[in-house]
Amino acid sequence: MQVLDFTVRSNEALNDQNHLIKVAPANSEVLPEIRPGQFVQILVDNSPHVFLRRPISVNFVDREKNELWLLIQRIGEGTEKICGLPAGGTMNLIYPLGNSFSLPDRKGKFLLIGGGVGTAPLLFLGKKIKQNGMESEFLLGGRSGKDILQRADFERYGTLYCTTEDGSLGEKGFVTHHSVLKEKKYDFIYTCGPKPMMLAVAKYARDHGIECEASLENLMACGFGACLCCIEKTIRGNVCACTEGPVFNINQLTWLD
Amino acid sequence: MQVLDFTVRSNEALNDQNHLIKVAPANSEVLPEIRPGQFVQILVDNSPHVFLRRPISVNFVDREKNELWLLIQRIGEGTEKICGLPAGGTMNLIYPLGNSFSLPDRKGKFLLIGGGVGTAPLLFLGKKIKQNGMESEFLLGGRSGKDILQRADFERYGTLYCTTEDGSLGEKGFVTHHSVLKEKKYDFIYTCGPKPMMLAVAKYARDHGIECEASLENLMACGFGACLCCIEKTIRGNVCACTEGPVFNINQLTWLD
Amino acid sequence: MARLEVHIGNLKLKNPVMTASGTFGYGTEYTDFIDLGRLGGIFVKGTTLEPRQGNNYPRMAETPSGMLNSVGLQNKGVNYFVEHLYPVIKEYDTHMIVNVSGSTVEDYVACAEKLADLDKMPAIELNISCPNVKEGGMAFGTSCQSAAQVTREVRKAFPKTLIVKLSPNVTDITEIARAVEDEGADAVSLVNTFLGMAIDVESRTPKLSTITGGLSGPCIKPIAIRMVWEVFHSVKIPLIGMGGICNWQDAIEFILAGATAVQVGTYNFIDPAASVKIVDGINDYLDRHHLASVNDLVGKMIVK
Amino acid sequence: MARLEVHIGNLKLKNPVMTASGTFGYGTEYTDFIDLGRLGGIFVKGTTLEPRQGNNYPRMAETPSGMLNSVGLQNKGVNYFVEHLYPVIKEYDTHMIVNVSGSTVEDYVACAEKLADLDKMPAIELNISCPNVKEGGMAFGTSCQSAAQVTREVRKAFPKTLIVKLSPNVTDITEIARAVEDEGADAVSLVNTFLGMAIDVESRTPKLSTITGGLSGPCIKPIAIRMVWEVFHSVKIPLIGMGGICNWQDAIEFILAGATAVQVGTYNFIDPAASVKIVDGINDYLDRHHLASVNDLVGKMIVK
Ligand SMILES: Cc1cc2nc3c(=O)[nH]c(=O)nc-3n(C[C@H](O)[C@H](O)[C@H](O)COP(=O)(O)OP(=O)(O)OC[C@H]3O[C@@H](n4cnc5c(N)ncnc54)[C@H](O)[C@@H]3O)c2cc1C
Ligand SMILES: Cc1cc2nc3c(=O)[nH]c(=O)nc-3n(C[C@H](O)[C@H](O)[C@H](O)COP(=O)(O)OP(=O)(O)OC[C@H]3O[C@@H](n4cnc5c(N)ncnc54)[C@H](O)[C@@H]3O)c2cc1C
Ligand SMILES: Cc1cc2nc3c(=O)[nH]c(=O)nc-3n(C[C@H](O)[C@H](O)[C@H](O)COP(=O)(O)O)c2cc1C
Ligand SMILES: Cc1cc2nc3c(=O)[nH]c(=O)nc-3n(C[C@H](O)[C@H](O)[C@H](O)COP(=O)(O)O)c2cc1C
Ligand code: FES
Ligand code: FES
Repeated sequence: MQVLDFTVRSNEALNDQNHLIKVAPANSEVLPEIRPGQFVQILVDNSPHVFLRRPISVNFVDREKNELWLLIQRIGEGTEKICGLPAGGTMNLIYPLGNSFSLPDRKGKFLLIGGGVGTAPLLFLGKKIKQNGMESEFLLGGRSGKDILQRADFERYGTLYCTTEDGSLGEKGFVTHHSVLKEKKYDFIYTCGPKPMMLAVAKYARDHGIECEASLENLMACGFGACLCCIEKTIRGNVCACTEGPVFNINQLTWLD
Repeated sequence: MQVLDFTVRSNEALNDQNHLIKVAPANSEVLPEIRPGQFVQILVDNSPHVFLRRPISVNFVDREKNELWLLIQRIGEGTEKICGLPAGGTMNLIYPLGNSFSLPDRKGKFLLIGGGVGTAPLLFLGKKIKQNGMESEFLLGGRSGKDILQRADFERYGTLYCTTEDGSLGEKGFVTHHSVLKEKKYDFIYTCGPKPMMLAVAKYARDHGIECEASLENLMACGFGACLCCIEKTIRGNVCACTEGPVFNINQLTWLD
Repeated sequence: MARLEVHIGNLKLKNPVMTASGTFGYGTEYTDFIDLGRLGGIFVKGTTLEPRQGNNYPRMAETPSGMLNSVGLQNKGVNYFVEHLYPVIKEYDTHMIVNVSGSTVEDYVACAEKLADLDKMPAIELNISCPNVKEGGMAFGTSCQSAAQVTREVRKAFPKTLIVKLSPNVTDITEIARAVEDEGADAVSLVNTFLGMAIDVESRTPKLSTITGGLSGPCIKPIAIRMVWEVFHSVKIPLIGMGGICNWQDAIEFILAGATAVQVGTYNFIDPAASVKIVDGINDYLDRHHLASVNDLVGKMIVK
Repeated sequence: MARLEVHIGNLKLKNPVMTASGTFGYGTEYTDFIDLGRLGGIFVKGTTLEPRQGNNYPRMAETPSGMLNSVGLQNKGVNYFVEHLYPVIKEYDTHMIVNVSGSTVEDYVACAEKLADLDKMPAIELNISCPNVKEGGMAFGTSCQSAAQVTREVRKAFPKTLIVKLSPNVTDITEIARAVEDEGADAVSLVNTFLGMAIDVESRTPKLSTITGGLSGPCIKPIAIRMVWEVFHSVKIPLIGMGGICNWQDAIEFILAGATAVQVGTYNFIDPAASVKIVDGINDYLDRHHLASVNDLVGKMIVK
């Protein structure tokens, strides 16, 4: 973990709500090892109302360009101000934080299910799985076609299935209604997105005996285990989602009890 | 008085500390009547530490371009953030605030004495005096030549004398030591700058029986008479510097008691 | 917007949004910015029996999300108010309520008596919580006994709506609220400023001439909300909530915690039109949540 | 940097900058960011006799210039601390001080006794001011009698430096400070968090599972400074000041108000290296102001 100033290399609005921001260490420091599922804590120093840092997943690591990608949805003042940073601006990060999705050695079929901006960590995860010599499939959901982001990027690492609530892209409905879940059998499911979606995915996985990990978005003050604010109730008691998570095997969670 | 969004037309660093920022109403509203000595209250909405607005004098009004000029010294986080606004950015103002320098009808010799960024309101004042068909002389002081700002602008409205502490421009020393004060006789002195300078000027004026007005920079919360925080002790008791000032005839003040 | 109407004692407010004493002058200062008639009410500057010059400069210091002030009740006295200010402000199309301050019980009573005679003065707010005057002021608001005493005496002299403004600088604010309720207060308003202090580290001098002053602004909101919620569950009379309100969200938060009406204070300095924006925001919220009246929200925080 | 050395009871601190309980874990969480040996001391997480799971999620809410928390003393109990954590942290080149919490006087005493036996545990901080546990906690810190009682009993059981941490949720903090001084406390630390609350207006539910929680961060600084200044003029034992410290300016402000040492709390979350930057900043300040020792600043606010 370290605190470091980054320079915004580019800041692109992918749709009316989401920005893809690419940042690189301000003094060209080489990025440390970063694992899929890890996150950063962004200092928001251009807002009168934001006091705490904002946790954002690592969307992608571009080793060649020494760049970190962040996919950010504007939902409040913090993300608003972050998304307003111009190219050339500075962003202070604490990173890399948290555990990561497990990358099992044994072969198997991987399904990565994401909803909304929860697709963010799955891109980097897909890349890593591919690097490990395995193939992922992606199942991404959104309200409509324009909400399913980075499709071309995902397709580089595996087959892409989509669902939209309005049917404008892929199958109409929620991710857990997608036909692929009936047709195929997976060994691992990794998921990130709104809690109701993750709950449905977890239930599906449990019912089908599939190994499943979910990345949570608990409210965080510090992000590195110091405040004990981000706890998740697990079968082992309260644990910090920022250090023992954000990724949890659903067997550990009490969601389905 | 009104609250209005302005667009930053240009933002120019005049030296290492001072910015000249030209703003125009965001929706092209025509500027209302503004008198020399009046000020604006700037909302700082890009800072985590600034809560109150920041009072800044009207430096100049360009009617043709419908522009307001602000001359701002970076001394803390508020002015730092204001000076960081890019051209095209937005600045919310409450304006015009305060009383103004009196512009006597009767003819006479005017000397406008400014120190540091306190020269700001004197430019617009000089213009108005010229419009009224009279001539001003300016006596501006700074630490060194580069601190005496907008010289070409001042020279359009009258003769310019300077003092610098390091002697790099004009006479060496403080404004009150300038030879012109010994050589010439003035009828009106208007002054704005650091308190010790204004005190010395006020003393000079009183000793020589010259009418003198000074523009104060009391700490302000509202700027329009509501909070009673900005009071100045006068011979009539405590009065608000934001409504009954910022310009005071030195006869009214208790400075020299 | 009939559904915005709320009642405080015998006082009918067209909406629950009012402005806080000492932050809104006599209303006059804001006529360039807003239509005063759109407000539920205006609490005018703290008024005392005798004129006061207030404290020395400097009287304010900015703090994180707030400010300290030590104005110290600068005002021209109740007689001047009655003769010169009242005739102007009584024409405003909203309730003008005087914030009555004093150093002794007799001061409060004398001041209240003079105001009781005014036709268009339907209520007063008893300021027993000002931290910025040497004797009296806050001291009255920090013990049950003295809070009860001053309320009792003023109650005898003032037959109209009597609002008592509580100090937050206490261990248990519900105790004081109950004490003034027992003495016949029609409502309590809370909170006044918190006693605070700031030091300029380079000169090593206090930032206020009085060393300590009153802290206001968004910084105090979480504590103020908690106190409103506590008092709501301790008394039967209505509450007027304040402390850091900047927008309709803040106002709704106070209402959900138990305030029947709110006052906007310090934020008027930053956005002089904040209060009327809050009126509109509350109205929109009621629309969006399909609520018939703002009264349906009072104290309706949902606890699972 | 000998001139940064300060004394709290028998405790010699290499500098006056420490970190606040509950915001710095066991130090371990910060070793990636700073050299712990550069700190005057570390106050570890509130520790109780029995293990505690703490309160339910959600436990925090952001507020203007601050945050509310209701962690509720989640910890593995003093026995676990002694067996598993102490052996690790005793190797750190700084003072490790346990913050002792409890629900009954007996809890506090039993906990303190176990810690008294540890070689490298020179001091404890008695937390009689935690607003986040149902019984005990803050209640001990809001009355002179109970604050005195728990201090008296712990004093008997703990012969080393005893620091009592005061609650700011009181009418008169000097009264409590004097009460614990009289019972033999070696120092007081202040302030703990302010009891506050926040409501989500769309769902109308409290933002914390416990409804109320403790407010910390820069928002409370002006009140904390005032309390330090008041207590400084009321007791003879040294003070450890805290509440919203973010930078060396804030630290100096507390010292000028009367604190011999300070603790950095919430701001560690935003800048994990804040504490060591403050050490450097204080040193530079002494240089700039030609001061021989930081002790020359304690309580030295200049009042004209
Ligand atoms: C480990 C982790 C990884 C994350 N990764 C991403 C990411 O890659 N991209 C992205 O856009 N967002 C991500 N988030 C969520 C992001 O942190 C929040 O959206 C952000 O903090 C909101 O800040 P704000 O100031 O814009 O909104 P606020 O004004 O703070 O809040 C706006 C609304 O959002 C709610 N909210 C705030 N924070 C959270 C949260 N953590 N979880 C759920 N609801 C919240 C608030 O309660 C409020 O209703 C992640 C969160 C965590 C914990
Ligand atoms: C009527 C009026 C007109 C002004 N006109 C101009 C102008 O044209 N150009 C310009 O650059 N400045 C002007 N000022 C001063 C300007 O308002 C302050 O410099 C500014 O508010 C400082 O804000 P900050 O956040 O940058 O500094 P802060 O961080 O608030 O303060 C930095 C330091 O400056 C001191 N300071 C802050 N405000 C003032 C003040 N009002 N007077 C004296 N010292 C202060 C603080 O005590 C502190 O030591 C004017 C002030 C007034 C009242
Ligand atoms: C500059 C100033 C002056 C004040 N004067 C008074 C006063 O005269 N009487 C009073 O009861 N409260 C006074 N107050 C307190 C406010 O009415 C209000 O209770 C407090 O500021 C909290 O609300 P806020 O955070 O919205 O400002 C004053 C507050 C400020 C900032
Ligand atoms: C998340 C969190 C947990 C805390 N836990 C404790 C605790 O266990 N014991 C204690 O005495 N104080 C605890 N505190 C209070 C701090 O030690 C400190 O007194 C308070 O936060 C004020 O300082 P600050 O504004 O610098 O944070 C906690 C504060 C926070 C924010
Ligand atoms: S966010 Fe602080 S411990 Fe997890
Ligand atoms: S600044 Fe508020 S009255 Fe002058």
